Amino acid sequence: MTSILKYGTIDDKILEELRAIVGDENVFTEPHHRAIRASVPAPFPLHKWSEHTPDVVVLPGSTQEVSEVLKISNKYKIPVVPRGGATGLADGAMPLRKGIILDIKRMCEILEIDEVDRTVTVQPGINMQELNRVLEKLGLWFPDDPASYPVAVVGGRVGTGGWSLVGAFGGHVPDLVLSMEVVLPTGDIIRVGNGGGRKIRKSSVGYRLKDLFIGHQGTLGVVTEITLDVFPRPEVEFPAFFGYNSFEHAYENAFKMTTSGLRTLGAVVIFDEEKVEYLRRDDEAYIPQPKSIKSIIATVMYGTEAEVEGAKKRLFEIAEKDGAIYLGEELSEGDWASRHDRYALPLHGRRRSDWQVVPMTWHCEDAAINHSQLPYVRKRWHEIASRYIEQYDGVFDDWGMFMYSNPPFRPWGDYLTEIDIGINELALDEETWEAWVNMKREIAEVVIEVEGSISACHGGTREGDVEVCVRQELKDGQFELMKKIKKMLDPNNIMNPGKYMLDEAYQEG
Amino acid sequence: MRIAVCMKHVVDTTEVRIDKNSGELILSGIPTKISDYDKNAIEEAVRIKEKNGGEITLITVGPRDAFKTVKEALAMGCDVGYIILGDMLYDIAKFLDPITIAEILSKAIQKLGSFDLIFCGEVSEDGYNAQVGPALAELLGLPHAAYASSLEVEDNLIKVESMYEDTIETFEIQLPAVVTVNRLINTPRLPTLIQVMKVPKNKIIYWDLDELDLSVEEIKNSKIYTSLKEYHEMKVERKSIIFEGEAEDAVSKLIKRLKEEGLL
Amino acid sequence: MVRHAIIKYGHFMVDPDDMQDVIRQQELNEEEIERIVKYRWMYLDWMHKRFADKVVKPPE
Amino acid sequence: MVELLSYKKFYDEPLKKDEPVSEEITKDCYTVFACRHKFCREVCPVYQELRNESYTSYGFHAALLSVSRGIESLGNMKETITYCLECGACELRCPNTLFGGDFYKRRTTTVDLVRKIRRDLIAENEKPNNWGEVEKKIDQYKKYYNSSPEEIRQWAKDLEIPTTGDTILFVDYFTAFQETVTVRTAAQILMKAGVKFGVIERPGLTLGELYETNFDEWLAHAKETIEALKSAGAKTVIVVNPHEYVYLTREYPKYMGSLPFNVIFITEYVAKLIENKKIKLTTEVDIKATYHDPCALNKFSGIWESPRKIIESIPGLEYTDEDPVSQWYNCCGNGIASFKELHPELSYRIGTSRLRKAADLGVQYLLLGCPHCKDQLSEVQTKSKINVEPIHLLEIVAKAMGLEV
Repeated sequence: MTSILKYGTIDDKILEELRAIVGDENVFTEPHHRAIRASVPAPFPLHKWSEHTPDVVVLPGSTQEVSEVLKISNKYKIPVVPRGGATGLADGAMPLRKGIILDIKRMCEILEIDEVDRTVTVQPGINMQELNRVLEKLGLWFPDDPASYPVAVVGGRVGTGGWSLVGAFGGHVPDLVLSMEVVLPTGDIIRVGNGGGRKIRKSSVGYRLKDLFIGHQGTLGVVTEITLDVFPRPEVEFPAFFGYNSFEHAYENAFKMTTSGLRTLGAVVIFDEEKVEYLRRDDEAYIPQPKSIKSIIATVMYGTEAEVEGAKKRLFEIAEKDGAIYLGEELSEGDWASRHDRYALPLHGRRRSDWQVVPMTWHCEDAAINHSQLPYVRKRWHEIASRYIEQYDGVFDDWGMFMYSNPPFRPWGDYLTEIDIGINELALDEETWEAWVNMKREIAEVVIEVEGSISACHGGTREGDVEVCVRQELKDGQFELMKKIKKMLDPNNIMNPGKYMLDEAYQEG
Repeated sequence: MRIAVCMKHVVDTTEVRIDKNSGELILSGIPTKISDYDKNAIEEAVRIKEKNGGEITLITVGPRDAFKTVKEALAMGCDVGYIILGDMLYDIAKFLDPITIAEILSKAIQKLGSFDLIFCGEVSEDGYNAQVGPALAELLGLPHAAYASSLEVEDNLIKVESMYEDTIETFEIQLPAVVTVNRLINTPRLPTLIQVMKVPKNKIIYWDLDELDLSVEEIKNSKIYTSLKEYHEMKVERKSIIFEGEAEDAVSKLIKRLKEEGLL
Repeated sequence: MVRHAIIKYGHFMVDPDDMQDVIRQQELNEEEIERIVKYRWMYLDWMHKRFADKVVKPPE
Repeated sequence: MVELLSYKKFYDEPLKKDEPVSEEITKDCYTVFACRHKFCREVCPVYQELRNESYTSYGFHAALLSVSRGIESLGNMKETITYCLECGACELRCPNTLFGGDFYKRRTTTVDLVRKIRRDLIAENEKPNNWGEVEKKIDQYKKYYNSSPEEIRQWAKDLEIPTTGDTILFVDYFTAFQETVTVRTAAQILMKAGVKFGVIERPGLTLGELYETNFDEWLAHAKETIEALKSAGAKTVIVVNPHEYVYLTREYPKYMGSLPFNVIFITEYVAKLIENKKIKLTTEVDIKATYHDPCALNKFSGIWESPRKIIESIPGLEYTDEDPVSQWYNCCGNGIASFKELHPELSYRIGTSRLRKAADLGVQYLLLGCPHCKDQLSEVQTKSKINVEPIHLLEIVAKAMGLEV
């Protein structure tokens, strides 16, 4: 099958037009500016770097500029890949067909804070930490909390349908967007919301089109303005970590915690035995624990002091009744506060044969898995990983598994389940990359087997995942409909072409 | 009291440079702001409002991007801002004719209804024509005072001191009137960034020209009174002359030289 | 207890033997190490404050 | 004696335009590239203005990695690599430093890398735009250095300070010739507190611009400085300029080993004098103020407590604090070395943002601990007219002591 579309090439004339739109100082063509925007934190085939290097980097400053750039791309048929914080693990911002990188981080203003109706309207390039440092002065809080909290930007969070660590308390990004301004691939500027309301949370008017522009991985347009729900800043935080003598034990106790009905419970995170092993090669932020501790549950509560004071007692009862050991304030507080930074240091990589430190990038292969299936998935995933590590020691490393409470505003039912794998990208070649893609495919197929979704947070667009996602997970008509929508909104397939295999929408036959 | 303030969204003129190769002004990538003189106009309006009550309407002709500066002005204490989208005019003449601007503003003011007092800055920081205020008064058929360095409101009257190079004139003017203010009249307040963010988005209203029954065509065919012929960079060269010797000698040599150059 | 980490100056440290073949340690003196540890705790404290007004203690 | 040693010896091997990047450098860049979370990014004051991730720790390391992979040539980095204040925020915030530097005894060292790349590019005759300004500055400082001893001590001509002593007040050429108020104030405070100290006749040049242009010459000057301090009999060296404090405590020991005297920063010294009641703060200083943490102290040296202790002991002063971690994000815009000469407009923008933050706290004064910050922010204040006055905290101390400076 070949695409019926031919892309144009970026020549001096097009560059001139782009410069006229955003200014000379916001168009970059030197190789290093382009090369550093080829990758996101997902494993990057470093040996094929130039295949993913875009042709030009454009930094727009307003909705109008985004619209003008897209009009040019559409006219000359140049691929455009929107890039926010570029901290996503989904490869969303990784160009597959070169073209223009539309780096939206310059659009980073807080446009409006509404203390009465409890909303904030922002441009897409602002990150959550910056936003919250302003909101906290007014006693407000935007509760989105991904691992990349200090650096991911709101636009990217929306574009990838981001997941929040404390989603059980405050919801995830898709639950927090009230309305958006979106530039379509043709350059048209539209507004989508709940009905037509800019700050309305529930409406039964029209189709739920807003959701179409959440998690599309840059394939349907560029969001340029977002109105978000904001929460009262919590009075108190209460992190508590508990230790167990086996994964099974922690798994059973997690069920009781998540179904306890405690509304302040913001997260329940199971660390499996491999993860605890991994942490034991880690720095001193990890306070030494007795050898009998093999698995951990991390919990956190947010809310008013009165609520949390009551709830924490109940939580301790649930934990201690099952023989869990509270791991102390220093670990609970320190580890919770370092949740964004600590688990993915490149030097945590090891070569198993002689335990040498090998710089590796962290990769998280995640899925949404129901509670009942966790032990099975865990067993299978570690088996798969071990097989590849044995064959390619020093290239891959198993960094253990996390299972995070997954649903919005409630902790029960399913988990964002991830296996963290270290990859030495410097050592990648055709063979190891192929092995990597196969490992992912195997991991993803286990998910389909247990009726999960192959990703709760990182999207299904990466090589290895995407085939399983499109051919298996979305096979019952969903992918067919996606293709029709894609072709309707983006007649020339300029928006992030190649992602989600949506090229197929434009193929003959 | 209903007050209107006409303001201009300008690039920070201290940041404008000239491209060494082309000789053109580099205007993109430069921070934008409220023209400094207009800040004094806004401040004066806000002080009157704080004392006498009332409502302040901001009006600007400019790009959509002017919302940033209008927001800042609203945060200073104004009530509503109108941005008359003038981007499309940029293609007609790069630097707009101040009389044309005054015409557009006058249409907007007429549409918005009767104001008691209309403020402008004495000049705009970029064009420096000092014509918009007086022309606006003329077009609206209102009395006006220019270069106001102090102003007091008494019922239906304003007392204005206008400062020219070395004279001060005092006027009593019956309202409604147009006043252009200079930089001595007050020290404008600086709203905090949070105050700016708290300005409701719907307090800024965008009007296209046709909202004022105007069209680009019409403006294109109307007379242009002022236009920019050319500009060039002022070259300041240091002569770096060193007067050697004892201090006293050197100083008298310096004075002699300054006299020769016609500087003393 | 910990696979290879050793304790030196009251902190955990990787066994220097584990950083020979692929990537090596640099010169980093004790004062610089102390400084990093101090900054870390300061930063973690700061992060807590970004999420709530205070951290409550566990029940008795 | 505090010496903060962080040294990657393999940085000393110069990068050459048409030669491959060494394996050590490649791995070093990879350990930053491998993260790709870019925690380094948002904390960078340059990034906060331009929002261009090319100009971040991640950007520099990734760009050099692309050079090592043959995607880019080194010479093309010559402009990009100038977009760094060398404020140190990124390398501190990098998880490789903050969460693992102590454990692995290996941390991210962006500032060293930036200096190295700049130096190596200059050696290869790849000079960025505006480089003439940097050369002019170096020449200016060489003139200072070649001045007569009287000219060098002009700032203190009526103070009668000896040229030897156990305790030496270290005065660099910037504070001796340009921002002289700070050292004059420091000297007068020390005198009033009864501290006996000297000032050496002619120090070597400490200039950052020289460090990243001509290393050998810079090192020769460094040796001269140490010799001069030693032969003046120094056991304790008090430093007023934080940039010089960084050179003395972090850079010199790398190349010359431990210094034969104790180096102490002025605020640490003054805070102790206040604590020991050698300095009495009696005059009310009735102002509202906040404090700006200089990068060289806050991000490089771990000094943020003593300035706050001093400020809190000033009677009448109403103080609003911005905590030191929040201030990792700040810089006055001057930068440690050649940033301001290369990017005057950007430097001004960063300075404006800093003053704006202070204005938002509703204070009249921004207290400073660094003469470079004072020079920079005073200029920004004059130009931007933001109504917050930058002033060195020693000047407030002098006022509270009833000193006329």
